[in-house]
Amino acid sequence: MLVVENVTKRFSGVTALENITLEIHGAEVTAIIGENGAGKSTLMKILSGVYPEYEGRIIFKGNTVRFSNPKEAQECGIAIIHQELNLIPYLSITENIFLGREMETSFGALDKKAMRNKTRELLEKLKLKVEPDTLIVDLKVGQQQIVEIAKALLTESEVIIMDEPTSAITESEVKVLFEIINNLRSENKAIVYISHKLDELFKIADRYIVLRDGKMIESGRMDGMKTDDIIQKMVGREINLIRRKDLQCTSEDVLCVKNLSLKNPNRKTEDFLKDISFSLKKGEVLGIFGLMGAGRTELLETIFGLHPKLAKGEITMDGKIVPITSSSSAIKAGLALVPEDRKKDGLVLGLDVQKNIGITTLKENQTLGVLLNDGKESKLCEKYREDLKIKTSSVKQTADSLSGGNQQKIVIAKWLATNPKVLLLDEPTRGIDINAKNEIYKLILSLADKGMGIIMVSSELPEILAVSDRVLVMSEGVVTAEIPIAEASEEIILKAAIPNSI
Amino acid sequence: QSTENTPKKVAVIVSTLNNPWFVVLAETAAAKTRALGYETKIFDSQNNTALEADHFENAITSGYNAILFNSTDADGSIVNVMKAKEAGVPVFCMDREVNSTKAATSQILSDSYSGCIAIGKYFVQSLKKKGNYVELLGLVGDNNTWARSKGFHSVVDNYPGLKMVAQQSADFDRNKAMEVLESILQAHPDIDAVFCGNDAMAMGAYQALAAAGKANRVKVFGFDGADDALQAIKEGKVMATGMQYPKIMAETAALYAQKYFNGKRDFPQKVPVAVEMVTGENVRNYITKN
Amino acid sequence: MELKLYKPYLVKFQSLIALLILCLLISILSDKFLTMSNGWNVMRQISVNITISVGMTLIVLTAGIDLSVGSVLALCGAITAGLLKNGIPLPSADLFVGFTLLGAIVIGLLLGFSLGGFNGWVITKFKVPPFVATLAMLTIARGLTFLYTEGFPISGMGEKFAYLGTGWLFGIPVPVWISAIVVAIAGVITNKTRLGRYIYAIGGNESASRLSGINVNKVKIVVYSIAGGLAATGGILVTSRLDSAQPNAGVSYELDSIAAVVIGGTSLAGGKGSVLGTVLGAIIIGVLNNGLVLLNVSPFWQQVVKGAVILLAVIIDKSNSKND
Amino acid sequence: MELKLYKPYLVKFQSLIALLILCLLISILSDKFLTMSNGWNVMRQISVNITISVGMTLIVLTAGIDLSVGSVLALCGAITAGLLKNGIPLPSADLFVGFTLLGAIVIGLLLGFSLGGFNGWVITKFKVPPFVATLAMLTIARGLTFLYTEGFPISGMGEKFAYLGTGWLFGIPVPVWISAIVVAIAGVITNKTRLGRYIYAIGGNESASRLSGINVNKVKIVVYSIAGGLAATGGILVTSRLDSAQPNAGVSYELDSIAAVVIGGTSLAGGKGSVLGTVLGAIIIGVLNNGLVLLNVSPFWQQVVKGAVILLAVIIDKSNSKND
Ligand SMILES: Nc1ncnc2c1ncn2[C@@H]1O[C@H](COP(=O)(O)OP(=O)(O)OP(=O)(O)O)[C@@H](O)[C@H]1O
Ligand SMILES: Nc1ncnc2c1ncn2[C@@H]1O[C@H](COP(=O)(O)OP(=O)(O)OP(=O)(O)O)[C@@H](O)[C@H]1O
Ligand SMILES: [Mg+2]
Ligand SMILES: [Mg+2]
Repeated sequence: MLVVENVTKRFSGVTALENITLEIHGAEVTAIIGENGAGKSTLMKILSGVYPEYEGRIIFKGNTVRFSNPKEAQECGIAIIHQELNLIPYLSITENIFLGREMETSFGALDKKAMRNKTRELLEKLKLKVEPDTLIVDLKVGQQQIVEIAKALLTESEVIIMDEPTSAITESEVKVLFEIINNLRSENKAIVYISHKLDELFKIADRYIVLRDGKMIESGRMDGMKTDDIIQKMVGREINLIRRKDLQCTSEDVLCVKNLSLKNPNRKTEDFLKDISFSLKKGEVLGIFGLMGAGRTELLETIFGLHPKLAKGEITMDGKIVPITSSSSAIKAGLALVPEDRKKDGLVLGLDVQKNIGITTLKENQTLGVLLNDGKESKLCEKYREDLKIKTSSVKQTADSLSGGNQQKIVIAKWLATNPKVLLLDEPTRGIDINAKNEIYKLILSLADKGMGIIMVSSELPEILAVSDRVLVMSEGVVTAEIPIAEASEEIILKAAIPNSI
Repeated sequence: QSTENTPKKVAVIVSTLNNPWFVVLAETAAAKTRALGYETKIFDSQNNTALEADHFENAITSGYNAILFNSTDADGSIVNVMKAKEAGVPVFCMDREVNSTKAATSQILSDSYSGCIAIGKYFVQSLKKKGNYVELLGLVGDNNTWARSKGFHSVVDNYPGLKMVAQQSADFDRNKAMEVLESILQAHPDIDAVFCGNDAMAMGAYQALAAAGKANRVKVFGFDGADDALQAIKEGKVMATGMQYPKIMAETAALYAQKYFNGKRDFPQKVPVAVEMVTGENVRNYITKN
Repeated sequence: MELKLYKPYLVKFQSLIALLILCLLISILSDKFLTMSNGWNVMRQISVNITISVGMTLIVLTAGIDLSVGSVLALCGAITAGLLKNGIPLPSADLFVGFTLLGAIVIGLLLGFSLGGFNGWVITKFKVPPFVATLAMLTIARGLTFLYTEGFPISGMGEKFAYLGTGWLFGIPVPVWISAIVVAIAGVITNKTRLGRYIYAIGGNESASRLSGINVNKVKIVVYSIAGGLAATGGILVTSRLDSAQPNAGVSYELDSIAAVVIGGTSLAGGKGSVLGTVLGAIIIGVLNNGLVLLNVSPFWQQVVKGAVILLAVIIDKSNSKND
Repeated sequence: MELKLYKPYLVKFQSLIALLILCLLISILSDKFLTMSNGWNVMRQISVNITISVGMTLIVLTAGIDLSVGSVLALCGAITAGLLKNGIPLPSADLFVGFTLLGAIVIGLLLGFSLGGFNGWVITKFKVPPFVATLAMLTIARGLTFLYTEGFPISGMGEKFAYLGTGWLFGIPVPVWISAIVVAIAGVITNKTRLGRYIYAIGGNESASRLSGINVNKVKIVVYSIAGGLAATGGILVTSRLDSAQPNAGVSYELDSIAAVVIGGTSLAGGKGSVLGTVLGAIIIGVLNNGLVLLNVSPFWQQVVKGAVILLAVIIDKSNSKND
């Protein structure tokens, strides 16, 4: 249906795609596989008209096409869900979904009612229970991602590209999405699916195409493939997935949370977090699992001092009470938070890699008490660049030109630099390729071995099971289960995670 | 005495070109200078003394031989004039004074203060020493505003029957004067007169009164001698204005510069050019075009 | 969920509280304030600012800014007045082209549209920041006004022209009608049309808008043109009201206008706000100016009080919108 | 890869090209332009704008804006002059407190810091948009200046005070020294200190900065205070240069200052730009003003030309930075 012939795309200084030739068929789900920065998103952006300038040819249904903007591609029948959310914060869900293709009444005015009804239909199909008039800013990332999906499903398209559509949503939503994909496939649509969650690919994909360093490596059918094969093709060598060894941590508590609750700023009578208590030992990895909206992000944020006016409760570190009033007091106490939304809360995109990593440790980097020591800082950054295998041309490259996964690594690096006693990770491997994920797991474990306490929030059960020593399950702002890893299984965890109200 | 071949250059530095009155002053000065055979250029200080200082520096650097000067400020401009003096460039002040007798070569001045004393007297007379009036001030940071206001009040304040019900600023601006007076009329619908710091404001005030149907009852006084105000006086819309002579001052200054180049050095420090009061009776003598 | 639904309305009318407090205070201090004729007075005085500020709102919603409104107002007012009064003299043919009232006004408006369009073109074509592009236009249009008028006002365009600025229609001043129509049309555009939706979208997230297939450049050029046309409308109103085109008309109107927009709750970062809010903002400023004069506050103190009240108005706004 | 490495330098100095072209053009047209004395002239004339614009740069880098610089400049200049000339009279005790030169200057500067700090406090504490908060301060400080001076300039502070604005030191005018020192310190702050890094970070992404433990409010208050202090410095320089504090000094300086910042390549959205760029921007404006006078362009045309040149300068900038 869609043929890519000898496509090359260069950015100033970087060749993102080199002589790519491939084919995408109807009635199939084609998985595009590759490490962070392999060029997957770039290729998709070319197919969907975002980048009109490239070398080579694209043939769609027998005709050579060259889209000069996304609208043309859309009108031809190619829709895309972008990896990065592309929503307008202060417009409603309806307004976002219909942006650029509004329905109008015969007077030329917007047909708000029709659009709202259509939106409600779409949201129902995707099982998202919010009003179509809700503003995007009031949605969580996961909900926003579902809106992105709805956007792509609005028009009847021949080709639907999904660039990591599930990076922010949980398994129940993924299930809904897969049902929809199956329907689309049976309607003879071509679906291009990109994800770093390999298990998803096995569930949904018919074919795979592997990209590495901007080059086309190979393509084939998914039947009979195994995880290791895929990883081997992606990375170009074998890697050993690690698993948590036995717990060897001491019994010393490094962090203790007692009766923590958090008010809803909009409705004072209702709480986001209700009476949460738990503790974390030195060298322990505590996994926190929950479905979307369970309150995990809020929990980490509260511990990190971001909701001083709404929170109640007691947090102690090494036996001393920590005031939960500001992020700087939390940092001083030895806490660090890798936030869930790296673009919004993690990075200063306009600054270079070095300045982003260095920002948390400027105090230590001063000579004479005032001047910053560039050499010391760059050494620190080079160290993390190597340790975390951050793929960047130099530490002076600005953060916004890095691939998503590499951006995530920068956020982790900047917090590791503070040498925290407790590291709070909110979805640390979101959007990260399997190899890098593995690196991050290794890192988490080695940090734990050195005595750091780690709390990792994740929506991916395999990940939770792979690295945690203990699993905390949350649902609707309450801790519903605490399970030592030896007793943990997917079913037990999921059962605790599903709210009673459903 | 120096009969070089290159023509002399004369700078005309005026406080602002945002007001037609000063445009006349500047352009007359420039035209006269040119007519006398010199090169000339107009500098607009935009009511900004610091910018005026820049103009002086630039004029001195680029070799101007004399400066015809309309100051932004009587005190603030002294430094600038002194700078020119030190550089051997004579400065002839037009209309507005510089508060130093040692700085400028000569000052050809229009006496706003005395002009407004005359208007004040006429004001008292036409109101028969009794009534409520409004004063519209110009830019409150401008010392001409205060020269005029003080001259006026030095007369009018002696008559307890005359009561100032409002004193507001309208920035020498016609639109602003109209709007301010519109509002004042809400609070004081029964006023008898409006004294304005310039003619543009007088015209604006008249329009506000006309719109409120009070133009016949309320007497408007202005200052400057602008063409449209003279016309309005002729039509009985405005009572009086103070006629200043920008053209005479500008031409005198240009002639002085010529005399300076020809060797004359002993100029009178101050040459007052009287402000004549224009009323309905004598307005015919002042209107040049119909 | 219920709370969420009516929150937008509260946000829209949050400035209303500040306005009501202000009116209450002034009317306690002066019995002249709450009269019919003073009401029309204020309305007439703010009609120009409202007209300009509607255009400014659209621009600010796209995350832009227009500093040139005051100069464009002056230039278009002067050209309209000049054409009406003197036409275009053709000395070579010893002829001159006269203009009807409508003709002169249409040319004035078209000029405003084009100057605004030029702003938009420079901003989109060369990626010049709106602040710089319109700052340049501020200077250029002012210079052209001086060149055209030679620094002298153009006066005496006659009764018919003056009607626009001073007349009454069905018991309401004509300029108030004009500004009301402008507000109504802008309200419909922002709420009910594609263009309006795109304006909000571009201000909210320009790259996402582009990815959604919106022709961002076109929308921006249209918006700047509209603002230019509205500035010209304001210029014609001012000129007609005074029956005189002042070369320095509209100086620093851009600040008043942006103040109205921001006090009305529109974010300078774009994407958030409303035309109605701007109207409230303009009314707050107008009532304040009027009240200070009614109370005969000394010109020196006026500025201090005005600044303090604007600050308080915005603070009241903010603390209200936080509670909900 | 290599290309990327030296890109930052090119970006920094992109305005230089526009400046060089401008200088070349003027010096072809006038032989007075490239003289030593004219050079010092230009430098002295722009020193006040540079001083103010450095503060403005810091604020704009945090994605803020300061409209009050001109008024703060006037107020601080007036207070310094007033204290020097008249001291503080205490009529009740029939006494008056006199001030030394240093004392008066220090108080003027402290006042500037506090007014700036007040701006910062309002902006951070009440979440008032910087545009509104500083617009209010613009009005308030101007009103206070009028109240303090009663509308009259304060003149005749004497030779010693005048030295600051008119004197020479080691063959360089004193105001040029002062602005150079200000630039140097600001350069060090932005490039080599924690504060500088925080300023860029806040402008780039405020919420990420807050999460990184930066006390965003404190940094902003500090930055606005610095800008206030620099406005006061400018005020003292202007007053000293004229030996007179004008109540309407500094009117519309905010536009000149923001123009210098933006022409110098600092983004109004914050996070990107440099003090050095601003200096180049200020020089471009200064050279342009000087050149137009040297070339005997008529005052009305000057405005048109100035606007056009500013536009061209920024367009040259943009197209250069695009090529790399
Ligand atoms: N606008 C840009 N300017 C410069 N380089 C870019 C730009 N966009 C992408 N690149 C580079 O192109 C390469 C491919 O990036 P791309 O986003 O396509 O990777 P990806 O395969 O989608 O990775 P991920 O899995 O992390 O999303 C990377 O090296 C990236 O740094
Ligand atoms: N700004 C907001 N407005 C309204 N509701 C909110 C807001 N932020 C959070 N919530 C609600 O708070 C609850 C907890 O959200 P939280 O983000 O902590 O969940 P989570 O477990 O981290 O989920 P996710 O997987 O989406 O990150 C949810 O019910 C969510 O809808
Ligand atoms: Mg990608
Ligand atoms: Mg979360």
